[in-house]
Amino acid sequence: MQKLFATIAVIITGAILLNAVEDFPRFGDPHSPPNSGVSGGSVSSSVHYLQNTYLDTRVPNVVTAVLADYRGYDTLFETAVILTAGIAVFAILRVVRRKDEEESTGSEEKACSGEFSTSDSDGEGRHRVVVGTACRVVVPLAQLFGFYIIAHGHPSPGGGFQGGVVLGTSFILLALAGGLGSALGRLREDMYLRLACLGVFIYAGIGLLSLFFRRNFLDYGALSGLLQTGGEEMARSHGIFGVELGVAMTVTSVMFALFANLSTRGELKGGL
Amino acid sequence: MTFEHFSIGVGVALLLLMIPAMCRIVMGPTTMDRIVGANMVGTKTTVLLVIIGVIFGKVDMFIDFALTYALLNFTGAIAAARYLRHKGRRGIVLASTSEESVCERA
Amino acid sequence: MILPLDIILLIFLVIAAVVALKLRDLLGAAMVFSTYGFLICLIWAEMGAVDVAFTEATVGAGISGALMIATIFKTARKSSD
Amino acid sequence: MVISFLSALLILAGLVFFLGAGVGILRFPDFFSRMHAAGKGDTLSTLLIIAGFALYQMRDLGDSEASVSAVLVALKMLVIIAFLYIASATSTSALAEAGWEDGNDPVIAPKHENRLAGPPESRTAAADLNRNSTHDSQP
Repeated sequence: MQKLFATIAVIITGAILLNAVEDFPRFGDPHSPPNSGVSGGSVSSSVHYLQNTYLDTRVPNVVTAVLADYRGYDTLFETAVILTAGIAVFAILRVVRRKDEEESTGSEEKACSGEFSTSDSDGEGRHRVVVGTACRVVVPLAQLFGFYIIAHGHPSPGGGFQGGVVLGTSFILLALAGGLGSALGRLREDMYLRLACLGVFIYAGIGLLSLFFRRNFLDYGALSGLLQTGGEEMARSHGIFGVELGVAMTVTSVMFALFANLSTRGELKGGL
Repeated sequence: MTFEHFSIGVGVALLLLMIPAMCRIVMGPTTMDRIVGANMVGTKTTVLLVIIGVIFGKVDMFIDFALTYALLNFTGAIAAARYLRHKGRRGIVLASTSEESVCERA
Repeated sequence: MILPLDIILLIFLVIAAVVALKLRDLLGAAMVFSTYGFLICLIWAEMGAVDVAFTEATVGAGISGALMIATIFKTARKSSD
Repeated sequence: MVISFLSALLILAGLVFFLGAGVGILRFPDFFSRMHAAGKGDTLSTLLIIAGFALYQMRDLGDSEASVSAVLVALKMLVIIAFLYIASATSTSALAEAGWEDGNDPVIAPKHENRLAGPPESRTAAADLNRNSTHDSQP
């Protein structure tokens, strides 16, 4: 019965949504919102951004420039949303034991020494030989590639979010191959919590810094005097790079925090 | 016939040859068959991304996330393998099952 | 936009979505959902939305499968409805 | 022209191997042989197809401007092949082991015993016994 009502509701919603397709602007419609111009100008907004992005910011990839500069507020609060998600999972799931209880299960501690070993406290080392060896090859290269994506966000697709996700996945691979303790030895809990907050702090701090130079919040052009770049355009480019670094820090640590807390139900021991 | 047309043909042929894998995903008697089919589709995604890059004539752009796929594609498979190592039906007794009981108690 | 690839990919997408919804076994559903992620990344790539496709590639290949399996690991494997 | 022909040949060979993998995954009787067909055919066909496209990138090495980027792209394709060889083999191994843990038994010809699961009388109890301990209990 419940399913019948759900199906009817889904069908009605789908019919309404399909009906609304008629109201979309046609492809290439000159009066549609994306084509009708920036603040009453004659050039359509997409053409405006395509023509002016390189002149304004010296960033060849328009998407990166629009995300981190023209729409900087949006990306700042997206990063804050990711941080909030991490904090919510941490607050709901994380279990902190008292000291005396800790000692009763203290045999796990040696797994947290940070050694990347294929035989940890689970006593199933021989099953981890293949996966452990593959991860020993892949994880450093994945981290290197993550940094490449972050740094290469200007000329090609990529940037802070994608690079941060690749870095976070490399830590998850480490946890899957050598036990969660081996990954937590590399990126300790206090470390990743600090990194997550530091990322948002860097982003907002760059914005505040441009406020100190009597310009708008997140107007990176104000930093040209500080960075000695000569022109405001290169200052914008460097500002975008700094912002991407902050986003990458937050995303890396929040992704790893989500995995560590979800796979152990907040105990940070044992786990997947 | 240019190489781009040939690439479109190769892409369509790859997608059509993916139909057996999709059949395994739909029918597959056990869960593991579905995982094998999903893994196969994932590997071929890397190739299809390269092919789409060739068709658009911008391989240097598309190659980056084909590389990402090649690097990260086996995370899901390894996670599934780890899951079944702990909770599989054969019931291999692990040291971690004692942790489970600690978990339930707490 | 490449029409023949588009049509086949969309058909596969619908199949993967329906199978991921219908499966009772949540481990299998998580893996089929990762297939859905692969296909939607391909669709975005062949429509030319390169940045979106890149985001979906990193999230779909790495994070989402691992997070879903980690969640199933601490809850139940069989879905109840 | 010759290079284009060679790369097309490599790509078509890759498609043939992928067809083999598809037939194998559809028609083999049990999970382990399907895994075998999928893993091997998939990896080799990926190698051949990407090698074909990498060869095609090298077609006009004469231009000084285009050749740097073309060589870089071809090198990245070779890196993709290397990673796929690591990742595909690892995931095949891990999934085969996981399939065993999940309770899939290989299809065995009649009159042959399933050596993986141990002798027949202990196989029924294998669901709740440690595999190592069943092994030890047989002197």
